[in-house]
Amino acid sequence: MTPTPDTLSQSGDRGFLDPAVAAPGLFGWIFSTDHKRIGLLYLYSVTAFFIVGVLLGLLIRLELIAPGETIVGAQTYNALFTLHGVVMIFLFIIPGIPGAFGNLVLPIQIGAGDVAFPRLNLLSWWLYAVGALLALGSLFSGGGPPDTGWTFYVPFSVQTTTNVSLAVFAVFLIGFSSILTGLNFITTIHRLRAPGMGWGRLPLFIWSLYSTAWVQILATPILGITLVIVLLERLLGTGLFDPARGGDPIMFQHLFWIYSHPAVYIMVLPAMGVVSDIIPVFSRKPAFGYWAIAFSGIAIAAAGSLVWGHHMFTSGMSDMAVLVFSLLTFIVAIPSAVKVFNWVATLYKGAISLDPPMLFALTFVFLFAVGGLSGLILGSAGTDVHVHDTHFVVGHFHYVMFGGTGMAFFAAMHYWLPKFYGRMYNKRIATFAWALMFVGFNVLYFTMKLVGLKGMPRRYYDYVSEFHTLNLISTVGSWVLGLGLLILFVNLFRGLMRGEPAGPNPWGGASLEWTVPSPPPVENFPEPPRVTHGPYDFREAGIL
Amino acid sequence: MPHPETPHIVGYGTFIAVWVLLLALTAGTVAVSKIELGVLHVWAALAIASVKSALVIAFFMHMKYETRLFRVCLFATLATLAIFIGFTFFDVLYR
Amino acid sequence: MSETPHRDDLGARFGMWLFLFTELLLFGGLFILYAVYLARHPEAFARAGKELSLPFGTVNTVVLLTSSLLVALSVSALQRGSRRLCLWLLAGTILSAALFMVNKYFEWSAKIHHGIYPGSPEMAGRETGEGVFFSLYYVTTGLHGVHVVVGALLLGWVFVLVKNGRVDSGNHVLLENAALYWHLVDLIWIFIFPLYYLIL
Amino acid sequence: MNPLVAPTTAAIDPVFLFIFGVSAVMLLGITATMIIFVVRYNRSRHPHPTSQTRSNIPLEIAWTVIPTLLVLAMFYYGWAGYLALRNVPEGAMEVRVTGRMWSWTFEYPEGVTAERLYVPAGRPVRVEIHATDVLHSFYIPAFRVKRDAVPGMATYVWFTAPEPGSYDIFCAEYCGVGHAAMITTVEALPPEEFEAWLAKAQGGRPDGIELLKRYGCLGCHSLDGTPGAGPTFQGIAGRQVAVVTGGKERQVTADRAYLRRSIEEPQVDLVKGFPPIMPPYQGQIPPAELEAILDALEGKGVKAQSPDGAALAREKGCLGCHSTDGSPRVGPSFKGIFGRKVTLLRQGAEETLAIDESYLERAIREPQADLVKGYPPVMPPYAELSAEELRALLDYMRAL
Ligand code: HEA
Ligand code: HEA
Ligand code: CUA
Ligand SMILES: [Cu+2]
Repeated sequence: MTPTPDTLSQSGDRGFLDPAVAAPGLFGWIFSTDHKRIGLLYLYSVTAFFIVGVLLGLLIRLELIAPGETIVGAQTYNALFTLHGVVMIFLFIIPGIPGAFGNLVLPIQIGAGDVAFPRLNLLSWWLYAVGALLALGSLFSGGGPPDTGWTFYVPFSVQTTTNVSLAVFAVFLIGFSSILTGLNFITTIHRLRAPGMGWGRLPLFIWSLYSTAWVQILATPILGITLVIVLLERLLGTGLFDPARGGDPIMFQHLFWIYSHPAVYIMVLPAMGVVSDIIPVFSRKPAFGYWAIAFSGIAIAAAGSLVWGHHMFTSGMSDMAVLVFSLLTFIVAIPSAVKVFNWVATLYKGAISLDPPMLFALTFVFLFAVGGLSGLILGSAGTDVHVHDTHFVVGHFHYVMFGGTGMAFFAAMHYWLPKFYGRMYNKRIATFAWALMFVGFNVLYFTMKLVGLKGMPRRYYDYVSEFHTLNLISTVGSWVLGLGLLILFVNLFRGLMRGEPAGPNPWGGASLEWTVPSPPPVENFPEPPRVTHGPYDFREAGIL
Repeated sequence: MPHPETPHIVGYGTFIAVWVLLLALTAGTVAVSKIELGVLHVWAALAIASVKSALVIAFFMHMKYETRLFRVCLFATLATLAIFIGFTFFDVLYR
Repeated sequence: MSETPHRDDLGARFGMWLFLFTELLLFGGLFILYAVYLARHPEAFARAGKELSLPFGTVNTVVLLTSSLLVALSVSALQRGSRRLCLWLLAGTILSAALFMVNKYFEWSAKIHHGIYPGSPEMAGRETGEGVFFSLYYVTTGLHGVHVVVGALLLGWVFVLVKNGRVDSGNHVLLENAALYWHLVDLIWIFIFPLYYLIL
Repeated sequence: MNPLVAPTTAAIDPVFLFIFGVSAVMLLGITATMIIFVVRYNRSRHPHPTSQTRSNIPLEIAWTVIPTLLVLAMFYYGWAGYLALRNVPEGAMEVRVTGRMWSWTFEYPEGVTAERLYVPAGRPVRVEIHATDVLHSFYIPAFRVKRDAVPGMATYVWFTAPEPGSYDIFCAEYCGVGHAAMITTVEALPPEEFEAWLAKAQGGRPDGIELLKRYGCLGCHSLDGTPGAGPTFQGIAGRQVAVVTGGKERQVTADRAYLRRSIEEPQVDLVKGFPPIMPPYQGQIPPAELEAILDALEGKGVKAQSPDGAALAREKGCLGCHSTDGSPRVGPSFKGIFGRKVTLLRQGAEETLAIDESYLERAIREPQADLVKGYPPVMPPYAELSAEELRALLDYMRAL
C-alpha cells in the first residue's frame, strides 16, 4: 500500500486526498496510517461529537429557561448534563486539537514524513472511536443513561443504578487513546525533526503539543486507575472509597482531580499553541517572546500538576491543603498572563489583517482572559466557598473551554483546513458567523456567572424564581450562539467542498506546512527538507 | 536525524552479578522486616526496594547505556509521582 | 501498511519508555491510596499484612527477579548472535511467568478460602482498616497479575518472531521493548512485595 | 461595618470586589490595547510591519513580576477570608444538620428536630454537617458559606444571621434526582421568638421519661418501685418525704418546687435513708427539658406522639420525587396509590399487580427489588424506617 513515487505523480493536486493513494472507500480512511487521514478522521469524529454536545447544551438551556419542569424532568436533565459534559470533555475538547490538528500539521511543521509510530496512531483513533460508541451505548442499555455528572463523584456513582459502569469503561478507553497520542507526539518531536529544525525553530504550536503530551502521559493513567477502582467498587464492592468500610470518598476526589485539573491544560495548551502560531502570521511579525511563550507552556504543564486541590476547597479537605492549593493555583495563572502579554505585544507595529483565523484567535485571547480571570475568583479560597458548584463555575469553564479552546479550534479550522482541502471558504460569511457567536457567547455565559454569584447551584433543573430573568437571557444567548455556529459550519463545509482553490500559502505563513502543495502529498515532502529559518522569519521566507 | 546505532551489549557476567545482588537485597529486606523498627520499617523497606529498582533500571533495562534524555524523563516521571503522593498528604496529615 | 522509511531503534525504545512511565503512574494511583490508607490505619495494615503468606511472596519475588535476569540475558544473547540461547532464555522467562501465576493462583485461593475477599462475611466482622488493606491487595496484585499475563504473551509473540528470524541480531528492538515491559512487571513487584508482605 | 450584613458576608465580599477590580482593570487594559493595535496597525493602514522585534527582557520581567505581586495579594485576601469562615466565634449556638437523599434535618441540642434551620438573629450559629448516604453540600448563599456533607465525617460552617428573615439553603453538591429539591431555609427569628419557638417545639415533644433515661437518672431511680441508690420515681409527686436540711430533719411534700430543687441542688435537702451521692444538675439541663422531666415525674408526662406521616414524607425527601396531586414526577404519585395497577420488572420479566401495603413496604425498604416500568430506577432504599414510621407514611398516603 506504500505509494510509489509513480502513483504520487499521478495523484496530482489532490495530494493525500486522492482516492488512488489509499485503499478504496471507507477502508482507505479507517485503516490508513497516514497522519493526515487520521487527522481528518479525528476532525470528523470530534466535530460530530461537538454537534451532539451542542444539541445537548441547547436542551439544557431550554430546560433552564424558566423555573420548574420546562421540557424534561429531573432524571432526564441529570442524564443530559452528564452526557453533555462527558461528550464535550472526553470526546470533543481533549482529543480535539491534538487529535485533529496535531495529527494534521505536526509532522509537516517539523519536516517529517509521518509521526514516529503511524500504526499506534491509528490504534489511538480506534480506541477513541470504540470508546465513543460505548459512551453512546451507555445511553441505550443497562439501567438507563448515566446520571453522575462528568465528575463521577463517589459514593453516588457507586450507588446509582444507571449505566455508569459502561460509561466509565468508555472513558477509560478514550484516556488510553489520549496517552498513545501523547507518546507518539513526544517521540516524533524528539526524533523526527528535519535537518536544521532545532528546538528554537519549532513552531509554537509544536511546543504547546509537546507540553500537552507530557501531561497526557503523566496524568491520564491516574484517571485510568481511578475509573478502574470505581468499576471494581460497583462490580465487586471493594469498598476503597466507602467510609463505612474504612475508605474515604474524598480520596476519590483527589485522584480524579490529579488527572482532571491537568486535563484542563491538556485542553487549553494546544489552543494557546494555535493562537501563538496564528497571531504572528496575520501580523507579519515574529512571535514576541518566543522563548517566554514556549517555556510558559512547559511551566503551565508542570505547575498545573500541583493545583488539583482547588476543586476541593469545600470538600472537607484539611485547611492546610486549602492553603497550599490556593497559593499554587495563583502561581499557575502567571505563565498564562505572560502568554497573553506576549500575544498582545506581537501585534505592536505589525501589519494586521483581520481574516477569520485571526478574528477567532483574538477572540480566544479576550474570552480566555475573561474566563481565566474568573478562575482567580475560584482560586481564592474565601471567594470560592461561595461560588463553588454554582453557575459561576459553569460560566468560568465555558469561557475557558468554549471561549478559549473552542474558539481556537475554529481558528485552527479556518487557518489550516484550506491547506488540507486545497479550497477556501467565504471569508465574509465566516466573519458574520463570528460576530453572531461573539455576541451570543457573552450573553449566554456572562449571565451564567451573574446568576452563579447570586448563588444558583449547578446541576439544578429547577430553581427558585429570583434566578429566572438571568436564566432567560442566558437561554436566548444560546440561540444566537447556536445560529452563529450553524452558519460557521455550513460556510466551512461549502467552502472546503466547492470553494476557490486556496493555493499553497493563502495566509503568508513562514512555517514548513506552507511550503508544500495544498492538499499536501502523501509523503509530505518529496525529500527531507532542510530548514534554514524559523517559523516566523517572514523576511527570510520571502513573505515580506 | 536518527543515526544507525551500534547497540551496547551488556555482558552475561554483569547481569548475573546484578541478579545475585538483587537476591541478596531481597534476603536483606526479609531479614530487616524481622527486626523491630516501628515506623522506620516502612522507610527501610522502601529504601531497599529503591536500591533494587535502581539496579534493575540501570542494568537490566539498559538505562545506564541510554542517552541522558531517557534519564531526565524518568526523573520527571518519578518526581511527578512523588509530588502526587506528597501533596495528597497536605490533606491527609492535617485533616 | 506504510512504514516510516528508516528504522529508528532509539526512538522505538524511547516510545516504550514513555509507555512504561504511564504504567508507573497507573500503579502510582494505587500507591497513593496505599500511602494514605497506611497513614490512616497503620495497626490494621500491620495486622492484615501478617496474614499474607511470606513464603509465597518471597518465592514469587525470586521467580520474578530470575525471570528478569533471563530476559535481560536473552537480549544480550541475541545481540551477540546466539539465537538458540536467546530462545532458551526467553522460554525460561515465560516459564517463570507461568510459575508466578500458578503461585499467585494458590495464594489467592487460599485467601478466598479463608473468607478473605472484599464484601465477604468474614471481612464484615473485622476492623475496617483490614478490609481496606485486603481490597488494595487484591486490586494491586490483580492488576499486576494482568500485566504478568500481558508481558508473557508479548514475550511469546517475540519468541515466535525470533524463531522465524524476523527479529535477529541486526534488528532486535522488539525484543528489547518486550524485555523492557517485562522488567517493569518486575519493578512494580519489587515495591509490592515489601509494602504488602513485609509491612511492620 | 454595616451591622446588618452577616459577618461571613462582610469578610468575603471585599475579596470579591478586590479581585473583580484588579481583573476589570487588567481586562480592560489588555482589550483596549488589543483593539488599538488592531486598528492602528491594520494592514490597510499600515501595510508593512515597522518592527520585527523578537523580545524585550525588561518587558518580560515586568509582566511576570507585576502579575505575580497581584496574584499574591489576591491569594492573601482570599486566604484571610477563608479563615474568617473557618474560625467559629466563642459561644456559638450548636445545631446539627444531616443531609440525606433528598432533605435536610436539623437537630438542636435540646432534642428538637426541624426541617428548617430556626436561629436567633444576631447570634453566631455553628452548624455541624453530616450525611447518611452520598455527598451533599450545605450552602447558604446569603452568608457566603458552603461545606460538603460527607458520609462518615463531620464538617461545619458557621454564620450569624444579621436580622430576622428567611434565607435560602441549597444543596450544592450533586446528589441525584432530588438534588434541586433539596432546598430549605434559614429562619432567623428575633431572640425571644426563637426561645418561644424552641419551647413550643419542645412542648411535649421531649419525652420526660426519655430524658430521664438520657441523663442517666434511671441508673439510680427506678420507675416501677424497685429500690435503688435513690428513691423510686413511682408515685413520687406529692409523696411525703423525710429530708435533712442543713443538718435538721423535716418532712416535706414532694411538689414541683421541691423536685426542681432536688434535681438542681440535691445537696440542699438530703433524703433520709439514701447516700448523698446525687450530682447537682443545675445549668446542665435546658429549662424546657427540665419542665418535661418534672411533667413526667408529676405523672402528666406527655408521650411522644405517633410519627406524623406528612412530616415524614417531607423530611425523608419523598416529596422530592412523588407528588401528592396525582401528577407523575420522577416517581409515581402518592395520590390514589393504593389499588393502582403497576407493571413491574422483576428479574427482567414484566409483571402487573395491584398496589397493596405489603408491596409498598417492599418498595420503600428495598426499591431495587422491583422496578416500576416507566420510571427511572433511582429511588434510594429506606430500610431504616421503623415500623411505626412506615405505618404513618402508609396512612398518610391512603388519606391523600
Ligand atoms: C480549558 C479549561 C480550563 C482552563 C484553562 C482553566 C483555567 C483556570 N482555572 Fe478552571 N476549570 C475548568 C476548566 C479550565 N480552567 C473546568 C472544566 C472547571 C470545572 C470542573 C467541574 O467542576 O466540572 C474548572 C474549575 C475551576 C476551579 C474550581 C472551582 C470550583 O469548583 O469551586 C478553580 C479554582 O481555583 C479554577 C481555577 C482556574 C484558574 C486559576 C485557571 C488559570 O489557569 C487561568 C489563567 C488565566 C488568566 C489569569 C487570564 C489571562 C491573563 C491575563 C488576562 C493577564 C492578567 C492576569 C493576572 C493579573 C493574573 N477552575
Ligand atoms: C468544550 C466544552 C463545552 C462546550 C462547548 C459547551 C457548550 C455549551 N454548554 Fe456546557 N458544559 C460543559 C462543557 C461544554 N459545554 C461541561 C464539562 C459541563 C459540566 C457538566 C457537568 O456538570 O457534569 C457543562 C455544563 C453545562 C451547563 C450546566 C448544567 C448544570 O449544571 O445544570 C449548561 C447550562 O446552561 C451548559 C450549557 C451549554 C451551552 C448552552 C453550550 C453551547 O455550546 C451550546 C450552543 C449551541 C446551541 C444553543 C444549540 C445549537 C443550535 C443550532 C445548531 C441551530 C440554531 C438554533 C437555534 C436558533 C435555536 N453546559
Ligand atoms: Cu443533596 Cu445535592
Ligand atoms: Cu482545576
